[in-house]
Amino acid sequence: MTTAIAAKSQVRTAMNPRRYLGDSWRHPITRAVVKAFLTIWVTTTLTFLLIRLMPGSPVELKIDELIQTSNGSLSYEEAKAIASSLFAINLNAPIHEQYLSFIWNLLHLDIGSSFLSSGTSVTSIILSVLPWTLFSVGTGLLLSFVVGIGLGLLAAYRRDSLLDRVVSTGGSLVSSIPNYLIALMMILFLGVQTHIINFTSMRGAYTPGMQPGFTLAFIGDLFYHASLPITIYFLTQIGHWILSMRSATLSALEEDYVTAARARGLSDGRIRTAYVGRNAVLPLVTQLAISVGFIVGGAAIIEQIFAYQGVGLRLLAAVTQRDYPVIQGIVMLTTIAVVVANLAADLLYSKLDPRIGRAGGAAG
Amino acid sequence: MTTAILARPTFGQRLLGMWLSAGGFLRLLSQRPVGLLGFIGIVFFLLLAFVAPLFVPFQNDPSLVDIYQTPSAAHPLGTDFQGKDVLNQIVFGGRDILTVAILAALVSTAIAITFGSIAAVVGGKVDSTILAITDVVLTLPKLILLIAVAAILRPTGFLFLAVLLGALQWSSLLRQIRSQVLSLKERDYVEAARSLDLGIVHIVFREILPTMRSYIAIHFIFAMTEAMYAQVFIVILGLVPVSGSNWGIMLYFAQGQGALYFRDSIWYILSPILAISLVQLSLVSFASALEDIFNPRLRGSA
Amino acid sequence: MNALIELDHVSRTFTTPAGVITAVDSVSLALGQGEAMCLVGESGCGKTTTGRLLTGLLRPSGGRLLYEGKDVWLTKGADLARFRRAVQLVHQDPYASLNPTRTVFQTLSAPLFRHKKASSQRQALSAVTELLQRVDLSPPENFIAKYPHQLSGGQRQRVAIARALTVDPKVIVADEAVSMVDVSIRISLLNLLLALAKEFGVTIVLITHDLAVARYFAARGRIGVMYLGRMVELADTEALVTDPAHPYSAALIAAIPEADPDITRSKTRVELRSAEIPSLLRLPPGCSFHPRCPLAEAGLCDVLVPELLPIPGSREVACHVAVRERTGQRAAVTV
Amino acid sequence: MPVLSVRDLSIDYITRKGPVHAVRDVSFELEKSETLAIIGESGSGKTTLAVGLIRLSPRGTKVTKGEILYTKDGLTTDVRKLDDDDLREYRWAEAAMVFQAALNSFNPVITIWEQFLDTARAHGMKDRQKVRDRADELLDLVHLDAKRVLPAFPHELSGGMKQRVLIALSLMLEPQLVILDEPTTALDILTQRSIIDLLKQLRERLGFSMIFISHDLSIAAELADRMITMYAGRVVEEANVEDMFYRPRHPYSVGLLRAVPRVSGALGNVASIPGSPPDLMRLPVGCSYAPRCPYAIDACRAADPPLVPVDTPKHEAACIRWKHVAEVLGSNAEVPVAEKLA
Repeated sequence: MTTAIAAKSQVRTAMNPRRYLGDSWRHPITRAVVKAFLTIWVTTTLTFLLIRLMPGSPVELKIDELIQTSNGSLSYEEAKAIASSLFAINLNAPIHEQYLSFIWNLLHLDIGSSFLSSGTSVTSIILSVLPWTLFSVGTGLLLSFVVGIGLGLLAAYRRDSLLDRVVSTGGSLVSSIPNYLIALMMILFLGVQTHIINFTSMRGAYTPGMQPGFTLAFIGDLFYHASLPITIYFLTQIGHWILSMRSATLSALEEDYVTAARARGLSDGRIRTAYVGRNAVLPLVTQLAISVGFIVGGAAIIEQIFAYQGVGLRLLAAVTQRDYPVIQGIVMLTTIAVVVANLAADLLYSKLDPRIGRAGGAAG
Repeated sequence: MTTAILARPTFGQRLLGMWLSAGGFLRLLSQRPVGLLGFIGIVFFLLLAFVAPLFVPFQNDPSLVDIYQTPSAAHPLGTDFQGKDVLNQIVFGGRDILTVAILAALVSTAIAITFGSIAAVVGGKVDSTILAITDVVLTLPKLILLIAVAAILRPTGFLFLAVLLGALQWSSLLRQIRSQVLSLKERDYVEAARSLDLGIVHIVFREILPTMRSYIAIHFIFAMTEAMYAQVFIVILGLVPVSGSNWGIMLYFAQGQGALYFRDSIWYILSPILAISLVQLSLVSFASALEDIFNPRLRGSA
Repeated sequence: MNALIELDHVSRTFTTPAGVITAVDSVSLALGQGEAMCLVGESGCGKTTTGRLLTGLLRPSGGRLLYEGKDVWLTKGADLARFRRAVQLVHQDPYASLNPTRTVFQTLSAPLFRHKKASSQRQALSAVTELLQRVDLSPPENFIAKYPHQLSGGQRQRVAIARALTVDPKVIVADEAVSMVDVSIRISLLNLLLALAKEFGVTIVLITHDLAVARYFAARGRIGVMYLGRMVELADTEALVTDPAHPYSAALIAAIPEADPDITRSKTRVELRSAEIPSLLRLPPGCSFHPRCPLAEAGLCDVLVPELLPIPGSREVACHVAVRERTGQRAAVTV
Repeated sequence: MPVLSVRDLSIDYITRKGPVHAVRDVSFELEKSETLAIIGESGSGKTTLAVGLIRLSPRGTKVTKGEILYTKDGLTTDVRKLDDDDLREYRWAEAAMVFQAALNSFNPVITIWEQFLDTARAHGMKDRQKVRDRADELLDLVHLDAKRVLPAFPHELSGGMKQRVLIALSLMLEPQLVILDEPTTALDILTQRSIIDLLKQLRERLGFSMIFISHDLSIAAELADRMITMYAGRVVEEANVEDMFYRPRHPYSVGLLRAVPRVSGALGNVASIPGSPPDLMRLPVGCSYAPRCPYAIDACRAADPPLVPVDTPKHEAACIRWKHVAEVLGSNAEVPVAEKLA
């Protein structure tokens, strides 16, 4: 009887295949990549369904419009064929076939062409505007992240001082006012009433006629035009970073490894960066990823107010012109851009925090 | 002290308990001036939006004679591009917006609480699916989706708009509620309640939820600010059919009619901006004061 | 004497990201009414999991949990509820075992109302007062309306014990119930539990890593020593303390620092072959103590998993060498 | 001259309801290569005192009075008067404090090697190879494999290993004084034993003086040469180990010794101290132990009893009725208190 027990225990500890598969699945990087693809797939399907299945679907509207403009010379079938090429899907086929061909085209980056300037592909339209939004949002966000972390750290180190109160209350109040209202107020007070800033000269992403290239003048001009949107994106998130960093630093300061580091005579500078700073900033990296989606989403109104040719402005134009392939394209590509940013933040986080990077560890 | 003794206080005692704790709460709030200002701001705007319209006559007759008049005794905030009184529009402009904000916040908080607690309590497959969906929605650029959906569906009624906004906002709150319930579920006193066979109703409503009450209240207020932001966002962009008048629509017309660029039309565009900003400021400062009061770690030593 | 509650070859496994671990491996333990015994062992030995298995809060992966002779996990409805109430748990951390938002009265009256032991406020008040006196929290009026943060660690544990008593339990599992309380008041808490066993016939299992506390509490009872999920020795306290049979028990008793300079500085140590504690993921074959055991015999201890076998003096030990030396029998080999 | 001489040290916690006297007029001395145990329970102020010795008191605390005289090679300085740079040098080069392994004393996001390097660099050891050799040597001293420990992250080490690495790190600059906060709490019995033996071995080889604070009397019995028992922020008794264990003169020491059961030898009449630990916010007038003391008389409730020498050499107790305590205990034999009171 005892030998049976011994044999059984051997088997249990032998290598069990599921465990190996289990390990790779749990690894944070694989999970982040899968999550990214899942998001993209959900968005594409969502927009696909939106365009087709909603009552008074834009596809039907387009077909009627085609028939009317051709005052009857086009039959329903012909109009449908044109519409289907515009939408990059074959309308006759049943829904699931349409969906499959839609996805197939998407994989070849062919997402139909614009209604208005038929012939110019949606991708080319988007690629001409998306970089400006990513540039302005990216700069504004990174600036607010870096400045916010600095101020948050400072406010925590000087807890309950005047500086702490001003920075935290001020930050949270600025970030609670909707950013488009701040934009309007900037135009009102700095432009119209006092002419401090000449808004008209800042319209558009860069001064027309400038020779695009990596010259200092051109880059300077880019920043000149994008300065207002960047300021707004900066103000939108700055309060959030200050408050999160302040509370993360306060809890890090109470940790035992900070007292232990002081007991070992480490310099304040070293403790502030490698011990308090690095641990406090960890949770903020994941929040950075989430805030990208929010800011990009809100860019549309900021770009409209400042007449800055980003993807948001182009989306609004497409909406008013009911140019559905462009709407569909913008929604998908912006989501992909945001998802890629999130993936980068997830990977950065698993590298920064070893407890997640190396699943398992020696102690078992 | 009395309610502390009674396990099942009658309605009267419960009211007494709330009154005593309300007094205590105000005392705690008064130690945080910014929070108190926020609380006063909220009460003021709720009265302005839901009570003032009962007393102030609604003026809707345009008179082209006095377009963009600067503030005067007759028109404390001047008039708009149709000569209508701006103050009157501000008084009547709050109700729609606040209703939609409250409804949207209710929708998103309700989704977050139900699915968050289900994911935490049930666990296993259900938990991982809910979590996967939440993670996906969390990273979506929601406002871009909102623009597309609003453009195509053309939401008109309050309820439809509120549900739409609510349906886009629940993801981060759901994750937080799930982790809260998960941590509370593991607590020793919940395990004791299970072994005393007190029943799931007692465990959820007497052991877990009471500790989360303040947490949910705070995040309900934050959800309102998000709903306000998104609602005014799509109204200004003109994506929602314009009906009636509210602060967002005032801004839409102000922008459309070039009020932004005339020197003396400043009051017409500034009034809704200030109204909306003050509501948001009050909500945020009050909510952060609540967070400070109910978060034991920040409250310092007893 | 048929046991009130019994673990019959009970096992429990957990799936962790790093793989499947066997926290408890076919443990058998029979407890009579009013018995006060201790489960002792280092962290990771499975004593806490065994405690949870006893209370029925954790379902075993193998073996049976018997209460009054019936397999608990086969019963349904009323029987299961009756069993669930008959076995109560007292937790380790006094600061987490009481709901911070409920007063002492609310915590204690909830089970009374739920199980119809009190139908009106007045009845609940008098029942709670009597419970508080029974756990030496007097005068009760000082404690009834208090919130947990207004009580000391010791007072909170007494409220936790009072809460367990609200359902007249037959068995109390105290999981390290005294280890987070001040040293100077631990004995009074242990005496309270002992009084419950003597006067009310409640069976008490104290789980602790502190052998000195175990020796005091189970002075007239038994101690079970666990190692990496298995029961390695089960014996009357004085016998185990003065003459430990299993080499692991001997190593523990020799290693413990004593609160007396002369005794503790003159103790003879048991040199172990390695200080490395094997991980539950990769258990050594045969007896899991063999890599560290000074008595380990190659070919025997590292192949055969020893069973808990009786040896003279109403004791049981799971060690081939100990059984052989104390009974003269060859190890039960059926190759 | 003693390595460390603390005179009338008092430390307060500043709270909204006024100052709380966590440490009150504590004085003691520590000779070269001597080991002092500071024993106390919750609210005794032992951790506040220990952290105060290297001026690491947390926010919201204030050292109100007292001196901390540290002597090295005949030169005595008051730690309280050191400026920031000298204080930073004092910490670790002269007095190294080792915290409980259970608490996370290591920065979780950087490797053990980086934390060795940080400590070395903070004290002027720039040469990486020299630091590496020193780290290997120290880890060898505590029976750990440097190749496995140095590249690891803190969460990859067990409690026992972390405690050993902390001890190794504390010896990097050969400090004259090592202060340990609950060195063996939350460790298993066998690991605890290995840490105690390690500390004995290192003390023999390196000759540093050691102060450790704990609530566990058996660690004091194992390691200490002299002992202090603290209650409600004050030293209530100071004595050699044998005097404290077999001839205690303060009722609290007697109560504490009697409340701890033993595995070997007779159990004796083990009993708890009635009542509950002191609330530092509302301390009674006079002796703070009076409410729980079986020998208390009215005089005890009048004023705080000072530390007075008792009938054995270098042995002081803060109790006006210590003679009565000696009578109650009866013999001065080397027999545990619980048996004397059986």
